[in-house]
Amino acid sequence: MELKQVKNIVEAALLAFDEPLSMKSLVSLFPEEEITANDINQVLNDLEVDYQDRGIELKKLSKGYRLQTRDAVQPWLQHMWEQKPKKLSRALLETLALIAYRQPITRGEIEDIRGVAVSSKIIHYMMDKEWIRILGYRDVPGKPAMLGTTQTFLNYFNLKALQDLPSLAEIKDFETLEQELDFDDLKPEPDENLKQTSSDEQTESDQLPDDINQEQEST
Amino acid sequence: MELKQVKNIVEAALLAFDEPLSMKSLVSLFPEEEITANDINQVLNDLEVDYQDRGIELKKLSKGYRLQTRDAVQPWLQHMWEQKPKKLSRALLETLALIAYRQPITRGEIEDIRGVAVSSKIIHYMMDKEWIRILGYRDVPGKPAMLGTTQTFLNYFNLKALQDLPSLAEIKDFETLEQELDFDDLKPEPDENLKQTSSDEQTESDQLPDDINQEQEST
Amino acid sequence: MSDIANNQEKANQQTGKQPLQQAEMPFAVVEGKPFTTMPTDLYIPPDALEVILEAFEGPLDLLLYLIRRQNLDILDIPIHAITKQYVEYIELMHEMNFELAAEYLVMAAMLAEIKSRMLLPKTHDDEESEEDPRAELIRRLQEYERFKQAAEDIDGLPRIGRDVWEAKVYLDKQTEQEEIIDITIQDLVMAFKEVMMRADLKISHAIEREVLSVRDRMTSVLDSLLSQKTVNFKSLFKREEGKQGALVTFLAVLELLKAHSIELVQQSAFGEIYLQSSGGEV
Repeated sequence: MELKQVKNIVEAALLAFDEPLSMKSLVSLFPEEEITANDINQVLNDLEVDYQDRGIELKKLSKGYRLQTRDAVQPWLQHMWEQKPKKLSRALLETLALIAYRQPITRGEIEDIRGVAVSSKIIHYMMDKEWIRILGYRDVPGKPAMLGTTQTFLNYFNLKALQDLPSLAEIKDFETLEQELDFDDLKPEPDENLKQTSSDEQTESDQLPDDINQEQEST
Repeated sequence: MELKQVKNIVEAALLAFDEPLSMKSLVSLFPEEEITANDINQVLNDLEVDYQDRGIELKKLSKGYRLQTRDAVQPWLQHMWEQKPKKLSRALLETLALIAYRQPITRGEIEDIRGVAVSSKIIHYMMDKEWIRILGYRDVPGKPAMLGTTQTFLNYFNLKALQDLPSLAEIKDFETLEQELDFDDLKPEPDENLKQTSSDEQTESDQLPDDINQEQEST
Repeated sequence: MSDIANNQEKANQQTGKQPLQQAEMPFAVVEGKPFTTMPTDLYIPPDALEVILEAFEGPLDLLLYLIRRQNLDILDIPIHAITKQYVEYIELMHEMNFELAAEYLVMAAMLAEIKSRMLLPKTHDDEESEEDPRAELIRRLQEYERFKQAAEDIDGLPRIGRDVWEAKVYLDKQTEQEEIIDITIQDLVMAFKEVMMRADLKISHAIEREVLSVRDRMTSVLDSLLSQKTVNFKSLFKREEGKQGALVTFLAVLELLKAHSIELVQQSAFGEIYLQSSGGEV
């Protein structure tokens, strides 16, 4: 089979199926032809080039490939929908952010950081959307559920992996802050360039986002 | 605006929107540019030519224009379709589970337990599949329908009666459950392409062997 | 939170000279009066309480806002005023969303505590051992601010259905047979387990086989009423099912009655009892 036909079939498959298609399922489109992952890769690269100048693009997600419209055409396409897409509330977004960056995290921990109770409605909504899931139960009194994000979450927000989340702002160490806040002390102004995160002020869970950010740098 | 960009936007719109798009709605994509039906026609012709050699085609229906897969690629896509069983959403699965374990149950009661609205689509889907039925109407304000499972539902899971559904107390973990219910009988022939269910990823469940589905269909 | 010290004085001067005169869009209207500025002190004017609770995600959010606006000096809180306000709140609590407002109260109390600890004279020993009372609050504020920012960042990510759309074409399924559905009994049981655990943490052990057999019987009783208008109560009991079966049937009927799912009719005293469906005429 010519690679050109492989390309046509792969393109049609990506457009015909709802979910992102993995390399494995793309290869399995051709049970009778000897098509390898290499061929598919070649074809996907070709498609990427084809779409370079177009309103659509090939997106690689964590578990597969998806064709989607480009950001650039959004202003025109949004006219087609009568209703504006639902805006996510700040409460939901903050809860989601905590789950994404701090997973596994319990509801109680989210409440501690946000300083307010997390409404069950928000949790249920995100569960229903399959953005979050229960990763297990913590072995402490009450056996609270540990929450984490899902594949669907990544796909929905166009992320390949958790590492691709925008990096978390750094925490300034307390001494720097104390200087800023302490009106009585006439200490020298802290050097902007020296504001570094000191490890002792960080909670243990900070390790996760930091790791994420470092990994992100290297990818 | 260049016609090339108009083409890109029209293509993206046809791909983004589920329904066929009429000439009128295609023109209305460009409220601020002076784009006429003539321009759109030109662009659609260009697209038709572009797709000549491809796995997709532009189809003119009474309601408007639609992009669809070509007959020529159907055999490959068909194969994928058969390989890729439809995954039920969490919302559907939980609703079905509540109806099974808590029947007779009203939609309102399901919503109370799940904390989110149950979409009519889900109920209709399960009615269509004949997994659930209306058992009667409760004599409370609104006369809500009481939902229950069907014989088809029991057949589907190879159950003689409702009380053969595993009770929650029985679920210690997946392995015990599998042994108790003897899932090995139901499992498809070992296939290297199929992933086994792992206890922490129950959303990624095994494919159902085809014979179960066929059995169900024949009832 | 940088430059707080620098801007604090400036802010104080500004608010001192011309309080509430900035020509801003009102952020809220309370009982007809527009609020163009956020409160300049920590605690909320009682009549704006409700609006302000809605505008902010919580006490930390409010506090951050106040700090940003340079209106609040964390280190100089008039304790007399705080206490007065505190009492006013408690009076308001009766009419308001108590749970939410309580979180603001906790914050006010925390600030009062900080202030009072700052006022206490320090010995050298204390300074060594005791942490700055502001440290915990500042840590929490910072931590919250990070995620407040992260939430905005996530909101800014291109989103399916808002910024980008999945590209899809129509797939003609004329030759394709019935779709295969991927669902196992494990999926079903786990789904039930999870939904119940979410609904009520105590329920996990409560679902026994017995309960299900009652559910099963409830369904079959309703089922018999789908085909017949009335069903003789006695006919529900089958000799071969024994005492156990009779008990299950009886419980099922009681459950259905309790839920207004069926009605019982009896023409005369000690006469036959019939079941009929309750809302069937809809």
